[in-house]
Amino acid sequence: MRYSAFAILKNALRGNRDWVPAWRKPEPRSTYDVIIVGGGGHGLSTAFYLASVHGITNVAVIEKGYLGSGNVGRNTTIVRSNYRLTPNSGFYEKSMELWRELSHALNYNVMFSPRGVLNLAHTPGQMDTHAERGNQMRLMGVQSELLDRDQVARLNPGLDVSGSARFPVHGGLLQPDAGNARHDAVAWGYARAADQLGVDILENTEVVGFLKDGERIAGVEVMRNGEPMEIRAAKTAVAVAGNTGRVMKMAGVDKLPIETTVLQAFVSESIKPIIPTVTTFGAGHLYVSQSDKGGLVFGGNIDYYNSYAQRGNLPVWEEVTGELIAMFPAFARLRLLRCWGGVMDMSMDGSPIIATGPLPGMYLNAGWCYGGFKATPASGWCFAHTIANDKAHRLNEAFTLERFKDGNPIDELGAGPTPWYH
Amino acid sequence: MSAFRLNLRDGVGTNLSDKSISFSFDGKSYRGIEGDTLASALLANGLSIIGRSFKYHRPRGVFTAGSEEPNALVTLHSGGRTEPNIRATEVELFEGLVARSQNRRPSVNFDLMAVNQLAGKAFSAGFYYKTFMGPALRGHKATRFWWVCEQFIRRAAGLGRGTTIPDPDHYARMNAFCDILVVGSGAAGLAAARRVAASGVRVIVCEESARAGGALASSPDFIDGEPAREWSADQIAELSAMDNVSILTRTTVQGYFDDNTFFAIERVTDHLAHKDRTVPRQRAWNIRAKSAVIATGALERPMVFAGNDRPGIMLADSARRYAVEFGTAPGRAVAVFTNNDTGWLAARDLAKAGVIVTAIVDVRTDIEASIRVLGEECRATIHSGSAIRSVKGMRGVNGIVIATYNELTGELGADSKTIACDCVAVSGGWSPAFHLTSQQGGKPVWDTELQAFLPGDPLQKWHGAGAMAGEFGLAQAFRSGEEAALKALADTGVAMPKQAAKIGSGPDIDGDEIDYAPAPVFEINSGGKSFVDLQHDVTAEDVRLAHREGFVSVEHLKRYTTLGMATDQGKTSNVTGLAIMAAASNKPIADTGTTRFRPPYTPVAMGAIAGEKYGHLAAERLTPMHDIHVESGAGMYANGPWMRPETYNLPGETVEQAYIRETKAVRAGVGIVDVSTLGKIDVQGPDAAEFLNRVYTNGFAKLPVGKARYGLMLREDGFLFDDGTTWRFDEHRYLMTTTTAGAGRVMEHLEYYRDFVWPDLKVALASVSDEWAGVAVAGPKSRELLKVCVKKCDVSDKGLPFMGLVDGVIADIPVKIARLSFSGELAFEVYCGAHWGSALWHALMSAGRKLDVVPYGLEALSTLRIEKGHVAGPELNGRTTPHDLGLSGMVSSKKNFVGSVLLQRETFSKQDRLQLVAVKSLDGQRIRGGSHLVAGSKDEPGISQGHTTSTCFSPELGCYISLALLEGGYKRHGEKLFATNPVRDAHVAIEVLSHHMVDPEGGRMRG
Amino acid sequence: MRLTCPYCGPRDHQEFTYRGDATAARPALDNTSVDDHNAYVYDRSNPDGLHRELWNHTSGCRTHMIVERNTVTHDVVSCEPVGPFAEQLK
Amino acid sequence: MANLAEKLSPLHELAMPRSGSDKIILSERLCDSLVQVQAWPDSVGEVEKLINGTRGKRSVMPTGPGRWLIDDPAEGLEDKLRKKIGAELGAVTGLTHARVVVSISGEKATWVLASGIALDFDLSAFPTGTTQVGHHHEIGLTIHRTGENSFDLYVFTSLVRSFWQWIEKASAEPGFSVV
Repeated sequence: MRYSAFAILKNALRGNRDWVPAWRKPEPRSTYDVIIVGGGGHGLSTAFYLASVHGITNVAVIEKGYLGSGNVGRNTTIVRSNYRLTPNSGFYEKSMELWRELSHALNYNVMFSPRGVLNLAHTPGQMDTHAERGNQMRLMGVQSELLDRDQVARLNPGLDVSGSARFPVHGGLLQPDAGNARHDAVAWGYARAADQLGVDILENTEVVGFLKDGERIAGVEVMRNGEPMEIRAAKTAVAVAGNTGRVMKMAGVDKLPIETTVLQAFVSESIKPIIPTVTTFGAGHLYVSQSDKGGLVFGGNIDYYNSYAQRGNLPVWEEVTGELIAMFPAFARLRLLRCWGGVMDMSMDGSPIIATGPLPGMYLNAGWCYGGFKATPASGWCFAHTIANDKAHRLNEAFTLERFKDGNPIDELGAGPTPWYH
Repeated sequence: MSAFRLNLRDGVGTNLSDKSISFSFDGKSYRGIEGDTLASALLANGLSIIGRSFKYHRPRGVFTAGSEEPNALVTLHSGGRTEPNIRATEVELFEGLVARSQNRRPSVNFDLMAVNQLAGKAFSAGFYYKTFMGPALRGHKATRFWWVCEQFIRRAAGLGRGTTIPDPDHYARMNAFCDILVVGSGAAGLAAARRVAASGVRVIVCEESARAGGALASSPDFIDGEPAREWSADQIAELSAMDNVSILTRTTVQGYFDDNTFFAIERVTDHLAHKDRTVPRQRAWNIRAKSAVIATGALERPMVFAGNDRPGIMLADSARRYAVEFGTAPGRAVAVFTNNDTGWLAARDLAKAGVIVTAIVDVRTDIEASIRVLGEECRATIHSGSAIRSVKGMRGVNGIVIATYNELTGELGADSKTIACDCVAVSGGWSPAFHLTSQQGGKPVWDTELQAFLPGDPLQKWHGAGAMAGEFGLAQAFRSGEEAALKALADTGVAMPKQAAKIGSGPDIDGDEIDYAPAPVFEINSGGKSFVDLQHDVTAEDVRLAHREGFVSVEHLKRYTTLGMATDQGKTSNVTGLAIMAAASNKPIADTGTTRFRPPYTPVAMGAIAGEKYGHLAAERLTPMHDIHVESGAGMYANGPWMRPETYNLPGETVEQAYIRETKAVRAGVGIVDVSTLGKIDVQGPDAAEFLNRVYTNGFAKLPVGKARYGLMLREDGFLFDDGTTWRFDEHRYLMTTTTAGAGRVMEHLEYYRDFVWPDLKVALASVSDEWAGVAVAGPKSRELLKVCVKKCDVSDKGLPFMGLVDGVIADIPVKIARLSFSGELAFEVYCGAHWGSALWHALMSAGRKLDVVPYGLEALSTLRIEKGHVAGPELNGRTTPHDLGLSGMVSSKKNFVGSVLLQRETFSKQDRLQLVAVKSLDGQRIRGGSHLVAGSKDEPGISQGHTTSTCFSPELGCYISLALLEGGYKRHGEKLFATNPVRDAHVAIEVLSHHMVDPEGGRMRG
Repeated sequence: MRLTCPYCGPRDHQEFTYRGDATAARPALDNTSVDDHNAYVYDRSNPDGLHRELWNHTSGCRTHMIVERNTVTHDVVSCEPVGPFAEQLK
Repeated sequence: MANLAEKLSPLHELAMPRSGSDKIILSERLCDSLVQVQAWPDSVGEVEKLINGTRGKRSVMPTGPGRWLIDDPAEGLEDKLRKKIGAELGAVTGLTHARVVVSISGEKATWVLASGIALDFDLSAFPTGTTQVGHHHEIGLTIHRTGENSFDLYVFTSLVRSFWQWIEKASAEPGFSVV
């Protein structure tokens, strides 16, 4: 059923009884051309682009829980491409390009809202590094504007731009066409569109092992409704974010340049619109925007320790709220509604891996750190290309697994091989 | 007072004093009584519409009497104290309180946005995902339609209105440690607290409401012959008097974190009319407990039926509490609708307090005689086996239409009967409030008998008691409280004498004995609009639509319909929503599962979480000369934690003019700069030399005593980590200096190697950054200046050669002088004890007066080193190697050191890497920070070939210059490019130079 | 989370600096194998379950310790001192 | 050493010994000698003996394994100790200028400290005469309990003003006020 205002009216008149499931709940086939392990944003978008761009529709997406149960439904919904290093800026701008047309491509309103992403600067030196990044963006065809303090103040009325602030605001770097999207809708929209192209989405199906033909990965063993079964495929792709270590161990890959940590996200009670852009604090680590529902959605640093727990601890609460109300002292009385955690696949340089391998018949999409949500379209697009052609696209050719040992990290922060600092 | 205020007497209005209070709501003045909540006072004044719902803007009234309230949200106060979305049920009334309704225009009684209701069917779950896509155009145009619609949607959404005026109040924190934390002070919590307190361990009891006692405060039961309320007051008084017990009221335990760390918020002054400004508004408690007793009770849940959101419909026990505790009738004529016995208790207590109960409607046919008696006591008509078909009235309740109900099929009969009433008190059973344990990851378990989720097995050291653990009823609460107490004591390792470890018979209880298990009825489906989540306007039909569209997992249900995502987090709606989904899926509720509760338990002011950090985000580090800089008129700015002088502007001078003047003065004469912020690490021990040799790229083993050496440190991956000079005081004692920003991480880096990698080395590391004040004296006249003031040492070239060290005295201050140069000029760094720092500064300034000494700031410091080609933070960006910065000569090939192996990797010797060069402006234009180096014109710059790192105007070269990292830069000296800076609208022709711009041979600094 | 510092006793985890996987051991000083160093710097087993990790009590006595902790439940199984004083602190 | 210049505390204009009530009293002082001694693992006993032999009137505070912070009421302790404790026994580091001592006393002293410092100040966990190393946010502190209700806090010199601002504010609620 095609979604439109007309469809809504027509169905409303019939008491909304004729709507059908957004995607099928099929029984698995025994063989597929491609298996994608992980029914999150990246797995689903990979499936969609495999089917829509490469004509590969005999595809299964295997998800151990409910669809979109991982980070695609746990993030702070920020979409941007304001990167410093060339491989990143090219890749994320491709993502922006796909975001702009995504609702139409999927016939699903993902509510992409280009309201602007503003990074504050608090010293003259930081203004220079922002300018350096902004210029890189411009040279790569990405919009960017360097704002002075007054321009920042006009954009965000509640922001403390006074000289008495502990870290006074000097200005900021704005990517005007970056913004937010509705996270769940992205997962559901990709799922529905992929499903309509023939992709089988297998929920509540947990991969418990990999099948091998000699050295080659030949599919997966799964548990479904408490029953084990085998699903074979010529190509098996893994896109499981924080669970990468867990899943790859089953394939016999014991070690990777990835550590899993927990990142908490926060939302306040709903209020009428008060901050128009996504704004980040430059003297610490905080990003905040306001959802369409009215809640302030924000987050900061990861909890600095390996964790698969999907929940974090109190110190990050204190740090993050402290920074938020240092930026916006008027928000001290607004109330925090909810905090949750997602597990991040922190790579050794803070940048992702989209590559063939590490075993024959296998493809890996991982290392997204904080940045996975905005990458969803381009990640799937590039991963689909890589799977279909057994070769990386120009946009993801730097995102190899070998780059670390080769000494070619893509290290935006220059923090080095300490995943918890990226 | 209005007709809704009952005749206050013993047992009616137990929470109220006799003091009248005035307050305002929506600009109109009302009176209440001390002890009222805003909700009870509004009800007592006959106001039934308090707020408007989120989506349809339907009129809503008070639904509960506690923190689970979904409907009665108001905005309190004004200006910087504006607080939206506050539940009227939680606000303790005080003289002069100002409250306003919200999410309505123009008024709460007439809201234009209520037209949304007309399109209700179209505004079903998932509505936004299916439309607003607009016409399919390429690129940005595709999103523009949504972008326009979104502006309107955002304005219509949201609840109250926030403010942009800073909050003038302050917040505080308290760190607490105890053996046992008791959460909740109702019967179970009280029993547990009594038991553990007697054993002498440290106990903290947290109670959400203003007074301890929980449900005992309004219980009609007698304990040990006393009314429950009085009995509990005595117990609490006794406990409060004990040294090992703290009872915190108005304190909600909001979060349960790892290792029994609890987070609670105490509302210190919110309820006071006159606030002492030294007292914080709220206090965040971080409580570490060895064990915990969680006795948080249960939350009543409603049944869902057509028209169930009308103002005047509220939970039965809340209606009862308004009558008993607040002496307020929830209506003139109350009908009770229930599926369990507690609805009957509510009816009886309402009637006893003087409220007219017209009818009791119970879905069950089979009702115990002992329960029927309760209905008869209150002279209500009794309709068993019946349910509500619809509610009469649009903006309130005029009556209900009931019909016979088949408990097995869930169907209503064809009959109907109208009962006149203006209030429906509804009870759909009780949901244990195990939110805290669920936050910890404990999986709730569905109990078919109790028709409720129970907390499941503990993952940490906590023990449930009372209704929270499914132990309903007073006697069970006392017993389970005692049991939990003993288990908690066992966790703390306190040995209990055998006698004491027995569960006592508990106090003697005289009260109602009822069955708390409800009939498994959650929804009466009669086709009308029935709300599951009142605040978010999620209807039973929405839940079924979600099911139809395949959103059947509980998480999908929540996300697709927004059920349970409102400010009440579904406290009164989650279980009902699940039950409706389970019915649609033909599955037992147990198989549907429940969503995980997340902290906080109720919304928490963000100022309170930040606590003392509000207004004090981060400590400032000040050098010993800070006050002098400020008094000299220096512009100070935050450089990480440090406050540092930028320039010492003369009147009328710009920053650029000032740093150029300061730089020139140094190059021509002498200047002094505060370098106290450099990291300083004391490195001592028989293996100190070996240790330094391993952590630096260059050799340190042979550094002579009395000399300093510049060193580079790498990370293990071969990239540069930090740099600085290290001074050798004697055979086994060094002073290492680091960059200002790197001080902390270098210390940790060194400690890691000392402790984890090479623990056999005898090396002691101590941070002495704060011990030493440092002043660099730079310029051709610097030696002259020192000669004027230094005693007891020789600062001549012979006595103090380049990189040499001496001890001396300046103005009675013992100093260490090292001949180091960051500026490229003849220069010295003078260190003294920090408490003498300002005295040293004054001494140097007065010694230099005849030499026209200038103080210089960070900008001039930076200009001097850029001209000299010395690298600093912007070049040590974590992505550069010594080879990239022209420092290959510093890398020893004769030894292994941290990073030496991975630095050998092939990629690091590639010729096209970004390499350090300098660039100078060819046309007098300023090179702005953050420029990229390109070959093309302003309009078609081409790709980036590199970027500038540190820029300034060079007085020495008479033009703008910059250090830069350029692809293959070493071989490109003399090449002409452009420094493009589109975000700063600049495009400057530049020439590439060697980064050694000033005195490349180093004659000046060695002179 | 609370960690028991072998010197100071139980403290909140934010007093400590996390230094990652303690099973990643630096090759000996005279080992110049790039592969061995690469493995030390980049390869992580990243287990879901027990993890041996290094923490430094930087806001306290600055003792390093190896914490054995479950990364799924955050249960801390042990905190063992490392460094020159490891024996004395055991 | 004689004829030394006068030391200037970063708190010289802020911290006058004063009190709004006897519930809370704050004061500050600079040390005459503050020295850290670090022994090697095999010399802990010997170093401890040497320290005790040199001990003046104030405090010897253990701050880590084989490590002590020694506050002595006479100048020159660093040199004295270095002469006794050579590199073969340990390391001696002068910290006289690296810390400012903030003293707090009164019946609300533990209450004020607990409002910013995540340590258990109960006497059973922190007996009189003992030392704990802790922090108030990013400010590291060595805390020496001098009595049931009195403490000496050794605060990093560069951070002591920030710390003072906090402790003064935290002390306001139980009655400390700026005269």
